[in-house]
Amino acid sequence: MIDFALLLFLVVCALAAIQMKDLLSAIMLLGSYSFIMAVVWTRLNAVDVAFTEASVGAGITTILLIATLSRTKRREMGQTVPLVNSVIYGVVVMLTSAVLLYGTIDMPLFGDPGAPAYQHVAPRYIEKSYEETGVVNFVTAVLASYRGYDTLGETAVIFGAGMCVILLLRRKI
Amino acid sequence: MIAEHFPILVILTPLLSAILIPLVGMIRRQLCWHVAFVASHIGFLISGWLLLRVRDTGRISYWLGGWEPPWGIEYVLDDLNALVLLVISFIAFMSVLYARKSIEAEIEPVRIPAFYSIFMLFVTGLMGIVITGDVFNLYVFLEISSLAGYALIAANRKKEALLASYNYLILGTIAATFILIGIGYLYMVTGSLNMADLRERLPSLYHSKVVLTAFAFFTVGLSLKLALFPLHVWLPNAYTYAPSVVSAVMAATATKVGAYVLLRIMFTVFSVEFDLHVVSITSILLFLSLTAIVAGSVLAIAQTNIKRMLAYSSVGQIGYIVLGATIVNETAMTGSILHILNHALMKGTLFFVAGCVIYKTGIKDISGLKGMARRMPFSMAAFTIAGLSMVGVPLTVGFVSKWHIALGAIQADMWYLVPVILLSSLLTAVYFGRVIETIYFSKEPGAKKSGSGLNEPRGRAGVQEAPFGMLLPTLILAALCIVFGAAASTSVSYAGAAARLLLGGM
Amino acid sequence: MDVIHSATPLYAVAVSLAASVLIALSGRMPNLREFWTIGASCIKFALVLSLLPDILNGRTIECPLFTVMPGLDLSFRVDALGMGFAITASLLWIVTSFYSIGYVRTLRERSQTRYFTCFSIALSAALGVAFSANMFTTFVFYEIITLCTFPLVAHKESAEAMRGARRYVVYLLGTSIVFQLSAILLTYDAAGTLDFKNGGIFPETVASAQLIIIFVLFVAGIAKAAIMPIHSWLPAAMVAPTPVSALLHAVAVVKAGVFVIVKIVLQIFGVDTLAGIGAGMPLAYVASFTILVASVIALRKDNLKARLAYSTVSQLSYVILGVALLTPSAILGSFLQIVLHAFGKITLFFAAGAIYVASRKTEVSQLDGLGRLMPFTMTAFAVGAFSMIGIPPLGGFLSKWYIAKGSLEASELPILLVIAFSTILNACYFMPIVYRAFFKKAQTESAAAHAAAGHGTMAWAGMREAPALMVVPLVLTAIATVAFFFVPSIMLDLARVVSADALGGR
Amino acid sequence: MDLIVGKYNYWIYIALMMIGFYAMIAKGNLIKKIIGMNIFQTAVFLFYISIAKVRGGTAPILWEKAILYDNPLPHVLILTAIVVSVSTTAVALALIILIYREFGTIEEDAILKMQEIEPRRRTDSQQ
Repeated sequence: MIDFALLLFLVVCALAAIQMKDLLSAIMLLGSYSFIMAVVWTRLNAVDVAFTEASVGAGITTILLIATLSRTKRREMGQTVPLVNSVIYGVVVMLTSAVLLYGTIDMPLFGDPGAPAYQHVAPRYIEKSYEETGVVNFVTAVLASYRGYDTLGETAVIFGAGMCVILLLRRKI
Repeated sequence: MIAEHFPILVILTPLLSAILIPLVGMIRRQLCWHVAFVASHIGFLISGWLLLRVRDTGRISYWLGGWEPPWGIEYVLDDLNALVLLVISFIAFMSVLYARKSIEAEIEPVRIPAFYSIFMLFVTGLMGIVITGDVFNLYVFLEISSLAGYALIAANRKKEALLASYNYLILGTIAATFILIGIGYLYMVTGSLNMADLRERLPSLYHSKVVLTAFAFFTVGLSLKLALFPLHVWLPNAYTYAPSVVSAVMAATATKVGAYVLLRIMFTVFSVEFDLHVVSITSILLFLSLTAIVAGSVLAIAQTNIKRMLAYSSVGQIGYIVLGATIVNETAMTGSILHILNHALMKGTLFFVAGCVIYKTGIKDISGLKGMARRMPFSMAAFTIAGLSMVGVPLTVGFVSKWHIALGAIQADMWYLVPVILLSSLLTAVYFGRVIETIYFSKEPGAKKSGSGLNEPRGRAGVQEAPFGMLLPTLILAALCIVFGAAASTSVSYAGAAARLLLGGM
Repeated sequence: MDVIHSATPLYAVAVSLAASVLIALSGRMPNLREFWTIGASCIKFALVLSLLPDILNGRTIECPLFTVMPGLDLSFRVDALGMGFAITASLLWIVTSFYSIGYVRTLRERSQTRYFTCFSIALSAALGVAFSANMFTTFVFYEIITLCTFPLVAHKESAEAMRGARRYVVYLLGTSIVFQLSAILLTYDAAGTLDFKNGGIFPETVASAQLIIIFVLFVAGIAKAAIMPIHSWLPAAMVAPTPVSALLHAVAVVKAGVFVIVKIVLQIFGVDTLAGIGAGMPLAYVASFTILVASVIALRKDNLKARLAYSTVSQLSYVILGVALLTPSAILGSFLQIVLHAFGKITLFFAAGAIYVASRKTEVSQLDGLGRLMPFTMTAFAVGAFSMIGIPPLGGFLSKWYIAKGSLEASELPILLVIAFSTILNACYFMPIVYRAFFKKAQTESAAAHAAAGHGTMAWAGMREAPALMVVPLVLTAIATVAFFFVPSIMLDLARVVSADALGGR
Repeated sequence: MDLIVGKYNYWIYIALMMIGFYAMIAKGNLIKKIIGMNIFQTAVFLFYISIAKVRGGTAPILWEKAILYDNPLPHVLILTAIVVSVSTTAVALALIILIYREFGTIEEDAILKMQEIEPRRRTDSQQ
């Protein structure tokens, strides 16, 4: 039950974050959204991910957003979206969610051990990764060795983002 | 032997150079370009070697870290992506060559190391997307190239470029996330992320609603990435305001890679049978691509800014690539794949020339090109060649791909496509004809009465060509437009092999 | 029957292409530049002539070049039909070269280098069309003609010239891309080859409805033949300098058009196939319509060049008419018409140009009494005009005679009436010009114009002829027109070979 | 009933995603869009993590008493994706700062209005 409550709380946070006119509050709400998400993931046994989300998602993102806010404006202007546009946006969102909901019909049940994702590829990580890599944490094992190149790519992304920010924000000397 | 590791080296070379460049830049800023040049050259050579290798021995599978797929990540080279890889690495090589002067003029010196670093990351991302055989790895590389792309567009920090970049970022992120959803859905029902493995496991699940949803998200996400007509909105501004070399390299490669991934997902991960009979996605895409072809051309006619015109023309040409794929027969698919190569050459040339003009004169509008043929004869010759090629004049590359697509349409009994293809050629002729006419026939503003009688001045004194470093890649690409147009047997046979590979199940 | 392999056709095509490069490079030395033109034209004619004996002996000469892509080759093959066109074009090029030099120098035209360069390329392409071994090669050269004559038509770069040139290129390029290319694609799809072959290339399995579609597309796609209603580019192109109108719009371009149609009738479809689907007679009636209507329009034109242009439209359709009748004499006549009309019409255009150069007159109504001022020119004009009408001691009579005979063979009396009636119309629009020139007194105001122009070099006895460089060529072509009637042997021999080839189904 | 209880995680993820998606496309404030983007992406991550969950499973760390482990692979993927997401945010924010510097506002409407006037003035001065 607590899981469900957390999820609902997520929705509330998300809604509040996008509705808040004061951007600082919105950012704070986003931060708490991330934190709750981290909690949800802990409940789902995704400890590593939850930890990353708490530090990176809730921590760094919030800091970055606040830093940006300090250089720009704090309040969102109350703009009037033309009716046509908001109808179009609404339709796009509705359509997307309709497709997604349609997709859930054939989905395996949540937590079903017989789900296909649990039958293929993953078993080897669980059964063999300790033998093959010597790491007790399967996530780390997969991250560092089986799919090590994703991690390399991830590093490249961070590096790239860093360079991007340098390229964009570096002032003339 | 080191050659065995070429599939990973071709990715690592630009990646390492991206890291090396800022370090070198701390010592000597001028050296950054050299590093990028060498790295992109090596990348090009390796890609060439890999293509030949694939032709000799067939599919190459490279297991990263030695883990066999589907547990580890696999890099795959086959007839299709070896070709695309070569195109990308070649265009990247040419662009680096071109960038040296062009970038000096458009970006402050202090930010140049970062620029080259990101440029190489961009290339890394694109090449990674092409070479990988793992859908999630594809997502990672997609994000590398996208992030780099956003920054590159905004690299000149022009007002409009910033906004264009931001909009592209928003739409690009939506696209990437849609693709991520697609990947997640496929993973959920198959447990696998490896393309070859997915292909084996999917057929029994073709009617699963999860798979259908996954496919829908892949298609929408990729259509956004490759700027298929109604989802092209980010493209014109991005191409118009980006630094010249960035417009060129993005137009020539980024959307092509999007098209490549679409082909991969449609025909390698899924199968022809699925596309045609389960979702009949081909007819939807067929319709969209036809709209793209016509709308892109019409919008291009309406433009006054050269780069914007070229950008809209890209929208139309992307339509051709998708059209060829959706006809679903070997000839049309060959045309489609050829168009990936050919359009890279043509659009690369055109954007290069636009960059040369901007570099030399700052002119951005078509009307400003009056009498430009006298001032920049070589650039304008290149523009003319590429323009004629876009129209599809025989003996140029544009003809080869259009011929295949149109012939494929006839063979597939889709006669009605032929007039559309040919009419849009005509529209293309209109907007390129207008530019070419301006270049050659309109008198230069302010120029005195040009030549009379026997002693007409040849105007050599008035020649103000772009620097050699920019001209050379432009002319090489223009020359290739003719070489691959007049002697197309090789490229046709390569593309044909790739087409057979994609349609293998037919 | 006998096939000889020889590279001479290639040399014949290439010589003027090479010349165009030399011309472009020696732009600052007009005399050297003109030397290249003259030299190339003479060499070209000699090369073409050297092929003649073999052709007359019933052999064909093949010269494959290279494969553009599988199924599409660039290749030359010379047969009697192509030979006739090639001889006409290359012989008249020599004459036109001299005339052009006189014309542009006297008028101090601008961009002379561009003019001669494009002229050379156009001739190359015309010969390329004449020697094509397949429809693809034809298409390539056909397009090259269109593109490289655009600068010639737009030569003056005035608003009017640009308008005319645009209409010219839109019609020619538009129809060739949309219709001709469709037809080629469909042909390739149906026949699996594009190689010309006497008797046709379509297998018997192809449905006749499909053949009719292809045929209509071909006819619509070859706008250069100026069949109504796609003729209006030709009068529009009259804004070009007169030598251009003379050689290109009386000889090379339009003849390329009708030549290609003849080629398609005889060597893509074949006489039997066309008779089988009953496409011959409708085409004959379309041609008849064009003959009559264009003549009537010509009657109403006061501008001399416009009148000649419509006369060309009308005369061209004789060729189409002849070949559409599908009988031996008619085919023979239509071949003769290609050659003989060329000589007659070039004389007329030369004369029109000479009149303009010497007296700046462009309208028929201004020509009163000009026969006394320009006796050579106007006599030649009269000869050309009589040939057009088809008065016996002149070449033009022969072709009309054979076509008329052909119409009897086909027992098509209406066609015979058309020919008779059109002859009367021809007389109606040519005779007044001759009459005005020789029998009417000059108006006074024109005397002032002469004084103003004052470029006459042969100024004796009140004559104000154009420079000898212009007058001599036009007298020569007029003499040739006469000579053809009395010594028709070579052309008649060629024509017999053509007719025999076409009907013998070799 | 099973259907509802069995899939609510997925439904919540869809709801969250749509909230973020709507903010991304409909909000005019550039920072708001980024907030939406974060919600949007994190929602997808939730979906991945939900796939990984197995009823009765324990965290995917070697443990003698464990009967079932959760699927480690989605965790790995999402670790990467989170980093990608924050990188994108960083680049977007850098852009926003620059845009603010150039235009003095971060509202799309206002910027577009300024752009409409701008190019005309600039092309005039160019020629």
